[in-house]
Amino acid sequence: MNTDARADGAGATGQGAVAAAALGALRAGLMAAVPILLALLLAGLLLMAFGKDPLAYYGYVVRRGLLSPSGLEQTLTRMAPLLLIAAGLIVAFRAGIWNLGIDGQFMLGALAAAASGPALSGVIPGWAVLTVAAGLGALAAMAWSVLPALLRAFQGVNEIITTLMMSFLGLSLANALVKLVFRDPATTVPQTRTLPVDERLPRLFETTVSSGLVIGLVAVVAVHLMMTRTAFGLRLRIVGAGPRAAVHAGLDLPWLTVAVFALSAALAGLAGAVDVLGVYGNIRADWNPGFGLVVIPVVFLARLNGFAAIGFVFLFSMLSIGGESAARRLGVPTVFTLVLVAIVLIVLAVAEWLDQRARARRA
Amino acid sequence: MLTEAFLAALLYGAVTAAVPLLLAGLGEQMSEKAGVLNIGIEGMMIAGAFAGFFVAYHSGSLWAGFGGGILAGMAVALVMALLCVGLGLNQIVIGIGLTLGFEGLTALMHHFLFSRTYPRLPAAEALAIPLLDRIPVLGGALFNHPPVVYLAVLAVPGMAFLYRRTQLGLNLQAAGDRPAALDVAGVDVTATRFAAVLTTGAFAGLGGAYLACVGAGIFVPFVTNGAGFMGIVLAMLARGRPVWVLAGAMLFGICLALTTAAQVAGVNLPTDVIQMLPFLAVMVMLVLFGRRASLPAALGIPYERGAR
Amino acid sequence: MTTTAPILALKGITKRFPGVLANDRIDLALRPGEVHVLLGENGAGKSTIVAMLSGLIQPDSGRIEIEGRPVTIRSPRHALSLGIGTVFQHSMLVPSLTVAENLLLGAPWWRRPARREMAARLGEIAAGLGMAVRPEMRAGDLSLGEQQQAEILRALVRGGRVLILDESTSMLTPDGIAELGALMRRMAGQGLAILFITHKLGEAVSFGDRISVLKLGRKVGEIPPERIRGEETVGEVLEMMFGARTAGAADTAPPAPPRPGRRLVVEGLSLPARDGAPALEGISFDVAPGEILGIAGIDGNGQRELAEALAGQRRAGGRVLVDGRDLSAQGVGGRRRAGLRYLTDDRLGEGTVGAFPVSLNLVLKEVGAPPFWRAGLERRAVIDAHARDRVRAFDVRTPGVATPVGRLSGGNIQKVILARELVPGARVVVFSKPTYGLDLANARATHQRIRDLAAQGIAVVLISTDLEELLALSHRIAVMSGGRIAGIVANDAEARARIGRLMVGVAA
Amino acid sequence: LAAEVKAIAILTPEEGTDYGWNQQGIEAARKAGEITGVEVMVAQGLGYGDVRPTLRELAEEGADLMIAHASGYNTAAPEIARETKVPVAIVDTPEALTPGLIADYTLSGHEGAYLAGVMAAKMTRTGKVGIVVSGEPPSWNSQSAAFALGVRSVNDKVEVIYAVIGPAAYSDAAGGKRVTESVIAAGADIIFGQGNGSSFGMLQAVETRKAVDGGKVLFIDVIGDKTPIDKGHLLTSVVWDITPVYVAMIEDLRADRFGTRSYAIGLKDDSVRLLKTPQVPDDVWAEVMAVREKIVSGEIEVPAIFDATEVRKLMTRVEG
Ligand SMILES: Nc1ncnc2c1ncn2[C@@H]1O[C@H](COP(=O)(O)OP(=O)(O)OP(=O)(O)O)[C@@H](O)[C@H]1O
Ligand SMILES: Nc1ncnc2c1ncn2[C@@H]1O[C@H](COP(=O)(O)OP(=O)(O)OP(=O)(O)O)[C@@H](O)[C@H]1O
Ligand SMILES: [Mg+2]
Ligand SMILES: [Mg+2]
Repeated sequence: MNTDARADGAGATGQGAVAAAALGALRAGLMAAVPILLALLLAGLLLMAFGKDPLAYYGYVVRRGLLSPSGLEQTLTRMAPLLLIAAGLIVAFRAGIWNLGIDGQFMLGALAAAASGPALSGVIPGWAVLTVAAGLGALAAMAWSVLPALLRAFQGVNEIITTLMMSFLGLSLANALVKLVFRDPATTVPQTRTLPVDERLPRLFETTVSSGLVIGLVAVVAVHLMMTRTAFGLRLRIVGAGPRAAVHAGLDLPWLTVAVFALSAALAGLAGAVDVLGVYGNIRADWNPGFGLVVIPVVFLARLNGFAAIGFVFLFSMLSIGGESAARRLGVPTVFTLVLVAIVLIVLAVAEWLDQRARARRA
Repeated sequence: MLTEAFLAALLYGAVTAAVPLLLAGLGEQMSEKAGVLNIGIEGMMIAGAFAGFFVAYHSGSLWAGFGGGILAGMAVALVMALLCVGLGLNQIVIGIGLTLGFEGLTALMHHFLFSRTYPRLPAAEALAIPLLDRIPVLGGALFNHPPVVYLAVLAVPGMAFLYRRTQLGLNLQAAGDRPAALDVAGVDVTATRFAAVLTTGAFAGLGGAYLACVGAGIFVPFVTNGAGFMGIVLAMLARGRPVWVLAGAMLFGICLALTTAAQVAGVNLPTDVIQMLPFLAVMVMLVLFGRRASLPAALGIPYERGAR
Repeated sequence: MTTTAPILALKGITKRFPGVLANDRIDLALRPGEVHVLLGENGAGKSTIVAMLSGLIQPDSGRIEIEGRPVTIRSPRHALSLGIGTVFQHSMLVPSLTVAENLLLGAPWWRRPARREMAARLGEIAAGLGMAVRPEMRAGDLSLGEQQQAEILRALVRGGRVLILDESTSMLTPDGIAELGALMRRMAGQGLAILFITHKLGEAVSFGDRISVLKLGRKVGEIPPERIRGEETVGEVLEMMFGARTAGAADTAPPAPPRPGRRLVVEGLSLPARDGAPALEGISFDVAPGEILGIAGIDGNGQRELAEALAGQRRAGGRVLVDGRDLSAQGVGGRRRAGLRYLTDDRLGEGTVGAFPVSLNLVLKEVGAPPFWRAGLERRAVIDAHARDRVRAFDVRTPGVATPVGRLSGGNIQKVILARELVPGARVVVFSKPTYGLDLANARATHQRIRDLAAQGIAVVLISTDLEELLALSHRIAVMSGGRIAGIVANDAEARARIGRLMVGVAA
Repeated sequence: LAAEVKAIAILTPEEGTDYGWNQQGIEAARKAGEITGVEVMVAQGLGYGDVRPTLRELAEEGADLMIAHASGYNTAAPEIARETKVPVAIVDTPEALTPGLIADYTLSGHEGAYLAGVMAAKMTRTGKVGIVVSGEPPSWNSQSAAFALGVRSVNDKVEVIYAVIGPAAYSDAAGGKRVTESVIAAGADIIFGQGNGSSFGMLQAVETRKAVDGGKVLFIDVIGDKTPIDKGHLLTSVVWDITPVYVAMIEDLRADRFGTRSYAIGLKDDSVRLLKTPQVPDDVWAEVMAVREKIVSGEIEVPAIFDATEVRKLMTRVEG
């Protein structure tokens, strides 16, 4: 899962490098495939225990999540918010900041977009609606991260607690605002007004895939390059890997800390906004997709590498789209997808450990 | 409207709601002290909730149920300990994996076992504490609970004693702060952390079993409803002091009771707003006093002997 | 003198790490009643031996024998049970526990910690050694020197038949070193086997019975008790270590006289007390171009705070001027650009980022600056080339510039810091314990560098607890005590005595 | 030219084993399928997130009508209907009617809840009844309000205690039990409960707690029929039978009338009815049925109040 780094770090030239890269890719492919197969085997045993045919189940998962064109489109669409959240988490975690307030930031971003988008629709041009709404989403989430950021930067208050608290508060606040302030008067259901389908983020080509996917991919890659190739990213990584060394090196620790929070939250807020502007069109009260819980482990599995995160997010989206379909066809409760994802997470983590150990041995 | 019986019931409810949080918080505190960020505690709770309910229902004994809950919690904790302490895998990945997995698994088991019949347990038998239970309002609210509640509260001084007055307390703190120092002092860091994680599992499992058997009297999917995550928050807020876990758990319990009180008294506030109260209270406290909340230095970092 | 049978013997021990052969077929024997000194350059593999003897790591091949029987030392606990006590090179105290609690670690888990008894015992032993350790202090609040004392005491409290001391004298005062030496002799007299690692050859010959020398992971020689004879032995050891009877320029060369003028002016520097560190009060001094001002004092008397205030890491009252330019309002970066450099003594926590490659650590204070970055983008080739250059110039022993700096031996990390700070453009350099943990050749090379800097007209502030070092290099020596400058003396024949008096609070 | 309807699909947020909203929906769809001879595809447990993928898939699989059985699906389903041209039925959104494409069925058992209120007022011994809900979605609000109105119509001295467990505490069984116990302690001896997983906690509280007068506490359920799991505390339930609605939809589709009208359930055709359990004395039942007639005839009109704030206003007690 770290082929990119190894490939670009190889430094060799010519055919040797190409061969090495190909080998690396093959290895990485195997590295990903073997544990996934193993995870499927485990989950399959469980299915059999419940009297269901695992092969049929996986057949449906793959057919829907990967092979059927419309299923693949759904998989790709679902990736967009996850990628943006992953980008936000990569910034924070690489800088040693535990931003666990993703869900609240996401919701406030979504709310800001859902409140402003439909209101601006028709007032300003479509592209401007989308830009402003997305920007407001990012800003709202950023604002919500200011308090934990300042507390951490200037008081040293542990951000795990503050971001979690702010997340709970943010979720409640978003709900209350949907019900009390931004409620669509035309419906009995407490939800915001809806951005018409044709004013949402454009779809890619002739498919149903939202261009949110492109935003997500660009964000993850940009964040990855920023963190690994730029001076700013290196400053953040120094803060994360050695805060005292950062002070010694003259970095402005408080300011960088605030910047990390702002950037991370903005990306989470943008995720919410993109989800609303690209897919949902509005938000309902009491809605909380709780993406943090899946993206956080995914980002760690990817060892905070953006490219690897893309792969894992794709895998997760595929499993969730395919799993929903397979569960329905086979009459397994949909929660089985949760179990499947859990088994995949754990087996991948073990496989990654085995791989690292093997590599250390060889060195 | 605010009769004595009603106030007593509210406070009683606050205690009932606080007990699972207390147990989760105490359990999590143990892991965190030893340097393991136990994110899998929600999974341990829900496993405990299911197993506790299952055993209590089929055996007819609440105590057997609690035993089952503890064992199930410890079984999940064992997986976490093997992977995260033994092999040093990422605690977040495994913790969340276990939580998702056991939430899903117990929902599945519920589907196949209970979803047609929804079995329910009879009321848990309360143990009235003589004399104290006659205090107006407080008596009924605080001193007429199932025995396990008193045990949970007694665990608070018990844990405090353990942390401050035993070698094990020192070992745990060292395992969380500088495991290498503990190791070279001749104490097995892995064993210490293993024990801590298993204890967390026992507490969480008991908390889950209590929640299902006493708190709800029934198992439904996702019945723990985030209590484990609240336990993590409480443990972090408590900065290693069990009594603060108790205080925090009661704060949440009382805020929940206040929600009901406000509604029954006819105060017209949206639930969302009242729901924010405990979190607001915590944030205000953090802003006012939250300087340098100290977490164990090696929290979340696997220990590898001799590594540079 | 008849040789007794060894308690502990290493036979053909080999240990590899990624990219390094740390120990290469080492034979070593520890005998009861003997202080066995282990010498070797930085990265020669001394601490690796310690790690194997204390059960932290296992050899790749070869065997360890105890009283002639092969054993596998499985764990630190096992090592302790075999009677092997170790004082490690890097602190092994739990910062959040008190000294007494730290020493209690390891008792059965169900016991109640006997804090009071431990404190009493500790007091006794410490008093006998002339050490002043406060058992109720949190270990994290102690100075490095005090921590080292606490760790020595731990090994003594535990008892055992083999005692390993890995650079345990590096933070002690001359008196402390003498007392530890005497203690080692007494314990050897009682039949203990002692393995003593140091970089100071003087200590080796005066406390040791037997000397082994490592070089690049291999044992290059052993001097048995009957051949240890003062200066002659030193020469022999130098030859083994460096292939010459002297290592670099002799340390006795007098510093070139300073030039007129005031390059660094410090006026009324003050800082409030924090976390057990003393407050700084009204510190004023100035340093001429080419002058080396030594700062003496027992560790923990405000030296670190002074250095951080000078470097701009902590906002302090008062003024700091370089060449007449007031830098008080500048942060670390501004002061560095103005030519003020600070080399911290806290190598791993502060001086470097352990997980980052050597290459990045060499530009840690230049992040974003050309030529290493252009338009904010990293230029790896330039960074790596620079790194290879510095690594060569400072003889940093590392498998490569991509190796995480945390994997290097202590002395080599120090060289990375020197290599980073001593780049062109310096006007004032503040050194904090620059040779702590460096082997003889490197220490001498560093001393020579400091002299060269001065010769170029750079003002040097040299903070050290090593009085010999200060006397060998400084023009003047200031003595710090309790966060103040107790006095500044010229480095003349009287200096040693006057500094001693100032340290204990008597006017010179 | 009449449209051919071979298969319909129903989508529910939770598994159809809740003796409530989801189960009633799925069972009704199955029955309607039997009656009209069409195949029924069931997609259950979809949650409250994005159902567009499932809608698209069902459309691809040949559903001729997709019933999006959750108010949370009422934005997504019409969009997919326009995209795939497969008709959908949604809830709680009458304004979305689109001929041939989108129909609404706004289900509210408020008339039934009114009757339940009447029954509760007649049967309370303590003069206090409780409403416990696990959230405040519109369809529950309208029933809570109607229940309170029903109580008042009989005796405005009877107090109605209203308590919400939490903003989204649908599976919080422990919360359901705790809040119900408090409401019982506040004097209620009849509990009108609305919740998903949490309603089982309410049931447990009712079974294990005595009313303040020492007597039995009774439970009034909604939507489904929990008789199979009752232990003698179920007073009645406001049962919804959605089958006629789904049958009508299929018929309208076949007759090319789909999307021209909203569907509703009500007392008139017994698509909303009260459950008669052994707990209900015959005389009370007769009186309640008399009120039913008046509602059916239009003599009594029960308003549908969807707004949470309005609902709460009804609960504040009138000083007698
Ligand atoms: N030789 C070098 N010169 C300069 N910078 C380097 C060098 N080697 C590594 N780095 C820096 O250290 C970072 C970590 O290196 P690595 O190659 O592991 O990056 P990565 O692949 O992006 O991260 P990961 O290994 O987590 O996927 C790089 O992004 C780069 O900034
Ligand atoms: N855990 C480890 N991982 C990787 N390399 C290591 C490890 N431990 C030691 N080394 C390497 O082994 C070599 C020997 O290191 P060691 O610490 O034994 O040196 P030393 O003789 O104690 O040096 P010093 O005098 O500087 O303390 C060094 O090159 C070091 O980088
Ligand atoms: Mg890499
Ligand atoms: Mg060493």
